[in-house]
Amino acid sequence: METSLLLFLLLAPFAGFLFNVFFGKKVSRNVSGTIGTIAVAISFGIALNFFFQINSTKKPILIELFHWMTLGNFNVGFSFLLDQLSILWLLFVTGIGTLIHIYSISYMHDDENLHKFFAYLNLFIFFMITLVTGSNLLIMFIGWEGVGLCSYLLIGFWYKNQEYNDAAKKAFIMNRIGDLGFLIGIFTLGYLFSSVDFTTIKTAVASGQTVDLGWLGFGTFCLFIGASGKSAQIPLYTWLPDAMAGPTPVSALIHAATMVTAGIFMITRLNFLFDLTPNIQMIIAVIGAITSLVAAFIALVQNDIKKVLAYSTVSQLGLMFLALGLGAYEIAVFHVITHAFFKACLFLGSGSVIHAMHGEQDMRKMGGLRKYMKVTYITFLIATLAISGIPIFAGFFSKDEILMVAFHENKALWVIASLASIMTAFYMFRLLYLTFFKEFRGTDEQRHHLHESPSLITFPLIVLAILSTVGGFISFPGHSWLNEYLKPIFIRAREEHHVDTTTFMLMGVAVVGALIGIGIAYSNYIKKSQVPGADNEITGFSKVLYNKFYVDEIYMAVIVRPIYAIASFSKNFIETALSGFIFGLGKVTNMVGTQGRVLQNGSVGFYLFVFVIGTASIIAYLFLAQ
Amino acid sequence: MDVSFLLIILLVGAIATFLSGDKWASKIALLFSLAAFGVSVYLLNLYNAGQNINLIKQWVTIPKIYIALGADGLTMAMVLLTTALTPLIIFSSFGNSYAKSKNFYALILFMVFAMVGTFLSADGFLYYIFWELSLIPIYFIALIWGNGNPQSRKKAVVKFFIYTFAGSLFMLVSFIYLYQITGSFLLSDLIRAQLSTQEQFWIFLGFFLAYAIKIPLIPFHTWQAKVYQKAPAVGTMLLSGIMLKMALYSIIRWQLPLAPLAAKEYLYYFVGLSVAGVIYGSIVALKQKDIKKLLAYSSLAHVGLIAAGCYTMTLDGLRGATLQMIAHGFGVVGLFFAAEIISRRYTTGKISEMGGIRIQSPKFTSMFMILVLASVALPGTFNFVGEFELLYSLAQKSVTICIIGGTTIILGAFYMLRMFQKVMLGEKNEKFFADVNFNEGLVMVIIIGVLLFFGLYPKPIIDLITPSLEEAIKVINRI
Amino acid sequence: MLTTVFYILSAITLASAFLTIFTKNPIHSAIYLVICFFSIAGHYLLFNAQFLAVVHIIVYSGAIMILLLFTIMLMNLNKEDEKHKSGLTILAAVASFCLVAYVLLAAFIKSMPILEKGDYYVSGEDYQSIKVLGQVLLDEKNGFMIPFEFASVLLLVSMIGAVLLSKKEEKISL
Amino acid sequence: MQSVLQEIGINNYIYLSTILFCIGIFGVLFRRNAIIMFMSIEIMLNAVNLLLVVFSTYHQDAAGQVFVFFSMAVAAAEVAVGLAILVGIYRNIHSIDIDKLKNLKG
Repeated sequence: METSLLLFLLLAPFAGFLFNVFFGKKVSRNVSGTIGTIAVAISFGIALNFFFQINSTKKPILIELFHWMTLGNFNVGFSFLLDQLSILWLLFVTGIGTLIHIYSISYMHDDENLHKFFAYLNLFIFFMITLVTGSNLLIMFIGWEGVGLCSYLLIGFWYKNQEYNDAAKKAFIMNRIGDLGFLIGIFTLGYLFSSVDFTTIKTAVASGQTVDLGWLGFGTFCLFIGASGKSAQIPLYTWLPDAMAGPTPVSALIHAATMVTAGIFMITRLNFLFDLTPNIQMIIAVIGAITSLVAAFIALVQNDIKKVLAYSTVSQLGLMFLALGLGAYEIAVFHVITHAFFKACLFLGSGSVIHAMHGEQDMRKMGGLRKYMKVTYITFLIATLAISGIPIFAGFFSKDEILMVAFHENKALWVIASLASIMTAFYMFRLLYLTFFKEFRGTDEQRHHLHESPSLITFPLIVLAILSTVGGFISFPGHSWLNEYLKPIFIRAREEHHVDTTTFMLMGVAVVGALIGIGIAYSNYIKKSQVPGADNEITGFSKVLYNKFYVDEIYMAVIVRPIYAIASFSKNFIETALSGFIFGLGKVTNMVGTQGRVLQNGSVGFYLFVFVIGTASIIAYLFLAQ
Repeated sequence: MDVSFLLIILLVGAIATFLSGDKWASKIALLFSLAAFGVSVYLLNLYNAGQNINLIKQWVTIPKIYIALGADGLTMAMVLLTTALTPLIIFSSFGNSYAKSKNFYALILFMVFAMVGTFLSADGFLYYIFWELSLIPIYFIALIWGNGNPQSRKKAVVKFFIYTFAGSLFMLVSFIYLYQITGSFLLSDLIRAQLSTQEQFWIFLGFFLAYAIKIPLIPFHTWQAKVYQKAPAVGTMLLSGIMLKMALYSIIRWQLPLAPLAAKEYLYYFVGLSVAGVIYGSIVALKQKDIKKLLAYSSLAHVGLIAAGCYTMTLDGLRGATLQMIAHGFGVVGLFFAAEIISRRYTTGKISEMGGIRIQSPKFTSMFMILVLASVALPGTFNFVGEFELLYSLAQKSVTICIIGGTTIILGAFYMLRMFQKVMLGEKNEKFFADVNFNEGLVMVIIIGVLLFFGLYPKPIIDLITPSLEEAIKVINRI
Repeated sequence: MLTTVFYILSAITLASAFLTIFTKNPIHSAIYLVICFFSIAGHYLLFNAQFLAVVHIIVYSGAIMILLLFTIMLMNLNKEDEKHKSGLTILAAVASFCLVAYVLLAAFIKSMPILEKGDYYVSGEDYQSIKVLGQVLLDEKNGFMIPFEFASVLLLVSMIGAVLLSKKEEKISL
Repeated sequence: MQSVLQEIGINNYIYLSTILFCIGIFGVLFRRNAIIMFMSIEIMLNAVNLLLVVFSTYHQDAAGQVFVFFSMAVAAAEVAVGLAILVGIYRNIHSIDIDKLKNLKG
């Protein structure tokens, strides 16, 4: 029963994928989109079913399908594990997935390759389910790479534009760098535990099996590299902003809500290993904090609506890693969920705006959309309030908990994270003001076409806005349902901080910080009616920020160019030299032949002379050598 | 029935094809290659049922040479790979018309005959004969039916011939030295030779030269790219799909068992050299302007990893190597076939002259995409299983080497996707590109099916080869 | 007595050999060569190998020299037509003469102790009469029967070859 | 019977045939006339024959003399063929100067 349900859960999106690949072109657009949506909705239903089941039984479900490969002295099976963590992830992946599918039916309606779009989205959901339900690292890796592939396909969905293809390629390769880390991590764990199965490793750790902590640290560090590739952390984050080349629903689904949280999922999955290696945890926390700050800085001055959201995603992911690094896995998970709600809402809202603006993404050409797009504006506002950390909205609770943990563990990290949060409030409201307030700055033709999006687009927005509002209550401070729910996946219980005056003080500080950020944005963009200048007018530090600290350029100069240079050098010189050497051997033979030809000068006298000398030498050798 | 039946079928097929007219040659060749495939499947059943399918007969008394043909799981896997690829390769050539096609197809079957013989031989001398015999047909195939300027083609092909031939002579020297000691060419007798590490080193080196040139490993690879580019698609497929597996197989079958001490003593040098080839091949592939050359260098990178896995002499390494040999065999044949499909329509190999194919032929694009993904070892494809085990075996020996070798998954993605982007994506090309026809599609679908099926369920192959490889490890570790 | 004869014969041999080489007229060379052959036959007689001496004179002085003379006369070579030799040729000839002489003599001198061991004795057995020679040559078991037959085949073949080569009708390209 | 070797000494014969042989070599290298070169070869052959006979006597073994017969047969065959070739050459280039025979030049 469970096996077949699981298979349905897995294969429903895959069936949708196959249908859309093979028949998508023949059926009408709506059918294609509807089937894609229904496929994901089925998975969502099954996930809900599992959720209720596990809530009552509290027992993880382990399903082994068949034997996959043999490594050294242990087997790796095609098996799946449904526990609290994976079901939680399943719920919001398929749930938000369903919403975004609905949204896409309308959003992508005019695209000629609509069926392919849904095929890829379904494939993505399939791989994402594989990723979260896999019971060992290798199955997880299938999903891990699979979602990377779908990300590649969807970023480069408009394949006629080679810049988009470049972005897709970049995303895939950056991810692959992380994947190599992941692989090495798998090897290390396999070597240490003779297994790559989560439950086996967990049992081994729980039973106190002694492992070489040095190697374990190496392994967890490699896994962290893998996570930082997928979840866009320093130094591998640059692909995510570029990934905005894909259609907006893709940005919402893959590059905000689900795929990029895979790294957090993986680290949470293996929390018991990271707990054993505090040094690596420290690295994770520091990297997370720095990422959140750097990304927030860059987001301050971006003018592309999706780029701002992308950097905000990187920044929020940084906060999650900070929480992970501090050992507060459940808080990271909490933030993942709330972030999925409001960031999906923001992306979809921006998609709605872009849809209305006919593809225009530059905020400098927007403004005043509030009047034209009421629903979009309200939902966008709610999500913005949520991400800025205004109380009662979802983001407030999760972000506040992260800051609180940081405050207790390490004050410096707390300062960095708080700074990032203040900046978040600022740039998000900057985005809101520039887009929805004041006068419209686009062309007349665009103004003429401005309209509220159809209900298929607004419906997901409303649902997500509601979730962004109430989502925070799943982990209300002091009475956290989430913490209770997730307890079974940890070995070591984290001591909860009591709700005391410090808590309220920190909450107050955070809210005040957010309000300061909002206030600055208000004074700049509403009071002073500023509009960011053209690209070439930007100077000083903001130019550095606008150009994203020149990280792409630095990578280009430090890594990509040298590789190309080595490639050219190898191709032009080493290859030639090697080839020349081999040909040289032939040439030496040839030359000896030519020289030998000169010896064969045809003069019999000379031959005789050499003959005599040779004979004499042989005789001398035979008789006189001893 | 023993394994010699398979050889007889292939030889008879070659003769029959040669005697038939140009019109029917391709069909007859296909028929015989399918028959050979059927026979090898039947032999596999016999082998699995535990029957004796080996053959051993005295051939020459002085020196003592046997006609010894034998098959274990590893051999069966390689023979099946060969006989399964042959019909595909022959069928894939139906889209081209070759002058004097009876000679062409007869040579193909003859080459397959020699290669299957190489896999099956259990006597060193017989093995050497088959090994060299396989070189002759490909020389003519590449020389007569190749592409491009005849002058430069001749240069490339003759270089290839002399180079590989010269390499093989060192192997012959090693064999003769071993014969001097043991008085027999039988593998089972040769491994009993009592040799010092120094002697083994020289024997190892003799084998190594032959194999390193054939595989090829850097820095012995310079013949490869040009020959792959100049040879007809069928020749390239035979070379890359099967012939280089011959050398990799021989490492496991001959080189390591005959000189285990040397292999252990100098393990890191040979693993390091192989892994260096991985990086080097990947990097040079980045700058290739010709699609076939790019695939050649990518092949260089992949086989470097396979060789590295072989030289680790761990069970994982050998198993991964065998799995990857099969996966790479299918994958590279598919990729070269895709390149051939493109060059059939564009009549050029230059990447810069391609682009925008995806708009015109979505089916071909999907197939090519899957092959590219298989080549970069995406999980779920057969290549992943092999590459994963290979890297795992490297990690057991040295994590550093594993990381260096692992960069293949990054660089591989880099050059393959770059190539895919430039060839397939982008704005519409003014040149017309027809989508795949039924024949082409069939070949592609079979190859993709094999890659995906075994990617998810490699158990049959793992079960087939593991006992033989454990046996091989035991022989290697006998001293 | 014998020593004197030996020295006289040796002097004739060497002198006529030298003259054979240095005489410019080929006919004279041939005549000096005949003298040389006769003196070598004399050496054979000194060893009491009469049969050999006779055969030697028949074959060399009779057959071979006549052939040579015929050829010389056929080609009308009786006049001096050899070009002036270069210094290099002379130097090469002298050098190899010295070298070979040095090597051979050194080899002989080195093996001299074996010859001078002093245990040399004469058994007095007959070993070189025609009877003995015939037995050695034509004995089927221990003798040189088969080589003898081969020698005859060789002579036949060379005869055919010579005829074929010197036939005038077919031009032999060289 | 007193052996002639005991009186004269084998050394002298060895020296004699060595010198004779060297004269032959000298002749072959010195002269460019093919017929004279032939004669020089004959001298060398005779030097060897002489030495064979000397050692035959020394060992009191007939095999050495038998060998001389064979050597003579070979010499006769050689001269016959060689001279035929010379005649052929002469017909073609009207000379038997070996310096003019350069067809073997590579």
